[in-house]
Amino acid sequence: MSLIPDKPPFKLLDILYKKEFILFVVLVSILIINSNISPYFLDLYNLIDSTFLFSEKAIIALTMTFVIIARQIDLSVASIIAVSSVVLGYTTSLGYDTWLVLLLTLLSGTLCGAFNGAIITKFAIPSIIVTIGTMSLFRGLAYSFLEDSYYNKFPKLVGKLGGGYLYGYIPYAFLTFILLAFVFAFILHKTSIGKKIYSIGNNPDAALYTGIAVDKYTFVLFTLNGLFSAIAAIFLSGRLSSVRPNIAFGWELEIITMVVLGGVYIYGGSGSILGVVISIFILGMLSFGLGLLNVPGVGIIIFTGLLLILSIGFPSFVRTLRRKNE
Amino acid sequence: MKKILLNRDFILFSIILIILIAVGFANPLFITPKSISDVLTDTSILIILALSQMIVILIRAIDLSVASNLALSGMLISLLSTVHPELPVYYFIALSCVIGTILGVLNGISIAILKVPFIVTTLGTLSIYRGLIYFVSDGKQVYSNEFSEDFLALIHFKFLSLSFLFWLAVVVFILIYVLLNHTRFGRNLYSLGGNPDAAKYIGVNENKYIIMAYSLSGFFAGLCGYLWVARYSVASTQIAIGFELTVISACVVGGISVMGGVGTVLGCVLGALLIGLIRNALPAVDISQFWQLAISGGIILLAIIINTKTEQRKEKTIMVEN
Amino acid sequence: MRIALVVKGLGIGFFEAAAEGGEEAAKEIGGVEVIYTGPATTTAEAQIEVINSLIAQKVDAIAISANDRDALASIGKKAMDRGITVISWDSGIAEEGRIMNLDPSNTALIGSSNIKWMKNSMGDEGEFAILSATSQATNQNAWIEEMKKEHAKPEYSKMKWVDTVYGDDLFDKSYQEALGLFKKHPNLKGIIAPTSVGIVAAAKAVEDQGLVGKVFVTGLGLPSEMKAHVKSGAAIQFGIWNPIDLGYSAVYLSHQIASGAYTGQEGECIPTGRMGEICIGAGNNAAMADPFIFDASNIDKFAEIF
Amino acid sequence: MKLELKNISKNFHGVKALQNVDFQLQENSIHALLGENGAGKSTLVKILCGVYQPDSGIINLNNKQQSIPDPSASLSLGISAIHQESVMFDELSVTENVFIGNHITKSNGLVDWGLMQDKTNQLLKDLEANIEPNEKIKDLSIAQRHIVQISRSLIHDADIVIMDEPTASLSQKEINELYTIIRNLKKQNKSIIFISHKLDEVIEVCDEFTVLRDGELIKSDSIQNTNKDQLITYMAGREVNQIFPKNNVTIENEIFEVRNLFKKTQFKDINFNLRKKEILGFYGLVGSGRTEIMKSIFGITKLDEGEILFKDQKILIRKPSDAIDQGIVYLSEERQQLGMTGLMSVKDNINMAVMDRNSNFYVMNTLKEIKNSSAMQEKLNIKVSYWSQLTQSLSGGNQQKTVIAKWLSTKPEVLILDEPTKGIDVRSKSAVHEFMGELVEEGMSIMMISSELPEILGMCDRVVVMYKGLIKDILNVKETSSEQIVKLASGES
Ligand SMILES: Nc1ncnc2c1ncn2[C@@H]1O[C@H](COP(=O)(O)OP(=O)(O)OP(=O)(O)O)[C@@H](O)[C@H]1O
Ligand SMILES: Nc1ncnc2c1ncn2[C@@H]1O[C@H](COP(=O)(O)OP(=O)(O)OP(=O)(O)O)[C@@H](O)[C@H]1O
Ligand SMILES: [Mg+2]
Ligand SMILES: [Mg+2]
Repeated sequence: MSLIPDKPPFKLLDILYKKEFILFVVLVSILIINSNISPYFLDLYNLIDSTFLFSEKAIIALTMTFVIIARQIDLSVASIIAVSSVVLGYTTSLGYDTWLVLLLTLLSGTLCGAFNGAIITKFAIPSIIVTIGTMSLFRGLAYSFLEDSYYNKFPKLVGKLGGGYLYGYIPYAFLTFILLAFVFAFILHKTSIGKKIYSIGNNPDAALYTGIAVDKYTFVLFTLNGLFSAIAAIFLSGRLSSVRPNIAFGWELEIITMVVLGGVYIYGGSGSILGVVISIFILGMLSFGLGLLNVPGVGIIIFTGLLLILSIGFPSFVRTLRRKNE
Repeated sequence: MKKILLNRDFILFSIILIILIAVGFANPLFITPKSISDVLTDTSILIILALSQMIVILIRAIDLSVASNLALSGMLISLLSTVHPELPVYYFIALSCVIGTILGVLNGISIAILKVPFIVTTLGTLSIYRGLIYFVSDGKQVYSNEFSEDFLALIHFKFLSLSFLFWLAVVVFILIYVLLNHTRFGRNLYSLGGNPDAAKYIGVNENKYIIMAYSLSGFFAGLCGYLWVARYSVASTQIAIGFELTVISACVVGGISVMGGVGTVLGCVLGALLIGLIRNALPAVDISQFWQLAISGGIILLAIIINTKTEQRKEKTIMVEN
Repeated sequence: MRIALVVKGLGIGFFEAAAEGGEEAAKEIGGVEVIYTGPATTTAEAQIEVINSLIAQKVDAIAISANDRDALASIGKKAMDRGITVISWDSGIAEEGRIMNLDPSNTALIGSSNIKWMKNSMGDEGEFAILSATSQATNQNAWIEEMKKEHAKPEYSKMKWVDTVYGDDLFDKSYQEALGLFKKHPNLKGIIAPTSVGIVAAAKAVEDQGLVGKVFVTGLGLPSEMKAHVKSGAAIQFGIWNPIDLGYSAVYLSHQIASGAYTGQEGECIPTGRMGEICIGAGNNAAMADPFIFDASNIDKFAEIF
Repeated sequence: MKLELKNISKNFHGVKALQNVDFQLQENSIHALLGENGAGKSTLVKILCGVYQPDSGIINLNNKQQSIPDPSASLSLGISAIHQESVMFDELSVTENVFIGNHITKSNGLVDWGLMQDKTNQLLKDLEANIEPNEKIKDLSIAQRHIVQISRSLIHDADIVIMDEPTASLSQKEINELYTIIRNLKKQNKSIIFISHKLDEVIEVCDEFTVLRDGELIKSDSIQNTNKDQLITYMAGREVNQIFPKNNVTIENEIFEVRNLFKKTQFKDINFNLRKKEILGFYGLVGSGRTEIMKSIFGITKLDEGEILFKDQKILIRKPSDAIDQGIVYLSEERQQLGMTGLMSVKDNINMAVMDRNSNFYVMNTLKEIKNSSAMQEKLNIKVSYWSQLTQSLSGGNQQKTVIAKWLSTKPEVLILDEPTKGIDVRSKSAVHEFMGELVEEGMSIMMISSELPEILGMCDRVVVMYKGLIKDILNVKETSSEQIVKLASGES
């Protein structure tokens, strides 16, 4: 039997070209700069509290990573949060039992996701178009149901999940995100499910011809994205203790930014959970650091935009230059 | 005959007609000439932006930054007009177009030279351009009383009782129609979008075309920057926020395929008209404002599904039935 | 002492004027630094993010005009737990999330005044509609409730309230909504816009559609922004309180409470510099002053100020 | 001398596609450019067309040194090409495809649609092609598309016409028509560069030949001075014998059968059976519906009517995994688009259809994957440096082997091969044929779609001949002739 190695010989230099490594360097630099600029940055309480600001988005970013690796995109997640939050508030107002309330909330998100998945697979329409439509549709449903009213009463458990800490230190939302990140990393990188998702993202036609149920996977991924939007909705509603139809407005782009900055190729087929997790921390720490300097929100927006373009543009620019020199 | 019935533009036109008639029944005032002319005026900016977005979508890309570009160009000329109200309006229009073009070129360079995928690039500049408005204006708005009269007057000019905006949209329609159908540049855009690999063999320089398409998109965003500011006589960080999605919806409803290389200029205009019509008609009939978002989302989705279905029905035949 | 003045969103004329007032108060008191800040979009989530970083900076007091009374309650509570003085102004936070709330004016009075101005502008007969900010805005909704009560009185029986629409405090959206109102209600005679963005948009729409003299706009607006529209005749009469005074009072109150001189509890009367004393009523609510009315006679003068 | 290339070299990030190649094209001659997959033929063509720039070397045209910076420069120098890759634009009209990249413009700079329309019309009439200039390319048949491609080079009145594997996906009849056109071109004093892996036709139509191997020039001479075996030796660098290894296995009883398959507008009355250890050929013109039938058997598309029997049991195949579970697999003719995922590793591709078997409750077992890959590599002799190498970076022949390995990993009983040797060189081709023989010996049954008659006659036991979605006849290969098959396939009897 011929002995073909699995990988080319390991070279230390290769690590430098890994996206995750570059992201990691960026994260460390941000941490160092932040702690030098603001005396308030390196404060355990502050750092823990800052996780509240990104944990809900981060949870959706995990499933969104799957969706984008499978060469799809979902612009309707924030609108699904609105729908699920409304269901959460409404079922609470009906006096349902806490568990039933949670179940129905999760169900509503799942159904929205399944609706996306069904239209995308049944009619073979690109997901970017379908979810532009359902983005208005879902949020519109939330508006038409709530009109000018709102909900501000939720089960105790929801409030605790959204704003509470485990052992007084670890926010539940953050904890959930970290645990899920491990689960998702395992699924994506170690199981046949993950490998099939990569195949679908790389070449959906070839995947279909290889017996992979492309439509089924696509459908399930969108459904899952809906489910996770509902989970995020529970944390967010609990944290805000208020549901209004404009909840989580504009989050879809922030979530996609998290994923793309994490090195997930927007046309599918490549990317890792580790990269996305690092990118979530980069964005979280960046906006927290700038917030400490009272740079207005728009400033943070500009930084994020630049970071997004440069993180992808710079390496490819260097690559082109090197190729020219060859 | 069957061909006509399956023609996308025709289907779209019929949908528009049906909605117009239905709304007319519910509220006869909606279909008076005055009201229709208002709808056309109101849709003009959308038409112009949809047409320029079409150029980008034709080459398999999307420009998510148009609304931010529009708002930034609009803000810059507004600020200038508060300092130099004596400058003629043409000066501001030209300047707005130039600024828009520059912002568009930056998109193009990032995509073509830096090889940052278009979604990432324009998602980034969507934020950057929007954020820059805050910095150039220091967070202040420019209100109607701060503009010179000349600055605002042009927009109220009317011809045949149709507004300046409408006629401008007509001019842009003709320009882009000629550009896409009767120039080498336009035809090469179609070939590049239809089959990018093959386009290389016929000498289409992909990078050049990407940059050109984005500069055109930027140019018209800049133009609309002036139009928007003058029409509403306000410039602020918030203007036209989220409008990029309306523009893209108009293109998609109009049958411009996001897979590139497919779509007609007429279809694009009809798509914009349909969306403009819905936006204007829903408030006019007695539908609660709270339902409008859901209904327009539903109609967009439906139009897309109908569009795709008619396209997919045309299957090729192998067997000759005998 | 560092006092943060947190507004609903940056770039709104009303709040820029309030910030001016805040600076004025700081100068008067001395040794006070005002941090004027707010989110880019008028959402509760973004505002929470801003407040979170203020807490982390351990500022001494935070004065908030809230995008959502409930959503900001828990972050307000957290700030108080960390020893920060939290008050709300202009648009309040739910009671448990702040020490006290400063309304610009008595809520009932604002509601009834708006209806009165409408009557004075359009006459006592005909259709009118409301063009509000977001459908969720706490203060606008409270005012609209009060307007309903006032409108129920017999002297308004011939004034027909036909519609309520929302322009989300975005100028272009408000303008669109105003156009929609004209189409849907061809006999419309008046629009009440209890928001400084909406009132200008509505007035502009009236002018652009050539409806001056047929449709009258009133509500709450800044004289500087409304001057042209009063001149054109689109608006006869409208009102507002002085945003400079409001920002001034908010910073002043924050300082008084944060320095420990006052508690901000019901029954207290707190001296606030040139504004005199502000007395705190039930639910730790206080009102600043009555709305001031503007029309052709005084608009020029006040347009210079705010 | 019409065209002379001297010392042309071209590197792609370290891959030496061409090394100091000389090439001479005489006036009024048909010149065959030969070589195995990856020898550098297409690269040479693309340099002539201005798609690539050579790293070094000189191009002389009509004894004058020229540079060809871009495709339009190439056109204006009178060079026109039909590329190996399709350079067609499906959504655009025939007229436009003919003039693409070189639209005629009026004096005002606008495109002159009328004139282009007229010229196209005239040209299509000259070629006796029944094609409407206004039709969209996507509505044309494969053969018609070729005519449009040829029209494109004729319209520019080019002196040099390059055809890179124009016959790869044409049927015999269409190939013959193409030869007529080529010979006509020669009569009009044009020079032609002709690239093909079908050596018989090369010897038939060409005047001269040049053989490249691994980017180097091996031999250039007149066709009269050589023969097929010698050409193969030049190309492969060694002798390759036994192009069609006959398999002398005993065919056993029936294993697979279809009855009355029908799909609207695609095919109807499809009945045939397959026996164990048999190779059943499918012959027909391109677009005669062979692929469509296999796609519906494999569960890619839905059948309207008909039943499928496997080992005398009626089976229901609704999706490809149903077929794979039964032991029926389909190797698509479109290797790159439908066969493999180029940006994933060779190992992943080989194991793609057996992921479930290589995992324990969804968790991948890398050891099992490598084991299977090694076994396949040994069996098929795939040239790969390490398992995580991207499949894209393999040569065409090795890519095809990887795809075959993917299917063999599933241990299928019925193997459907759709044009398994299309576009691969003689050596790889014979490897595939040899391998088919081995598989049958091991007990597998094969259905093979092919548009090459020699391949059908050499490899198959029986052949199903198709014409426009109908089965014309099923013939025993030993008792038929190529004339009869061609006649049936063109609907003449
Ligand atoms: N754009 C490219 N980038 C990288 N390598 C390339 C590129 N084009 C060709 N090559 C490499 O150059 C070599 C020659 O390829 P070329 O396409 O010229 O071969 P060919 O003789 O036409 O083969 P075939 O018969 O398969 O068409 C191959 O090793 C190929 O992998
Ligand atoms: N009329 C046509 N127009 C365009 N493409 C066609 C046409 N006919 C066939 N094709 C292309 O060729 C492929 C194979 O077609 P089909 O199944 O009809 O015939 P086939 O006999 O299998 O031909 P092939 O020899 O190419 O495999 C189709 O999937 C399609 O891409
Ligand atoms: Mg080749
Ligand atoms: Mg086929």
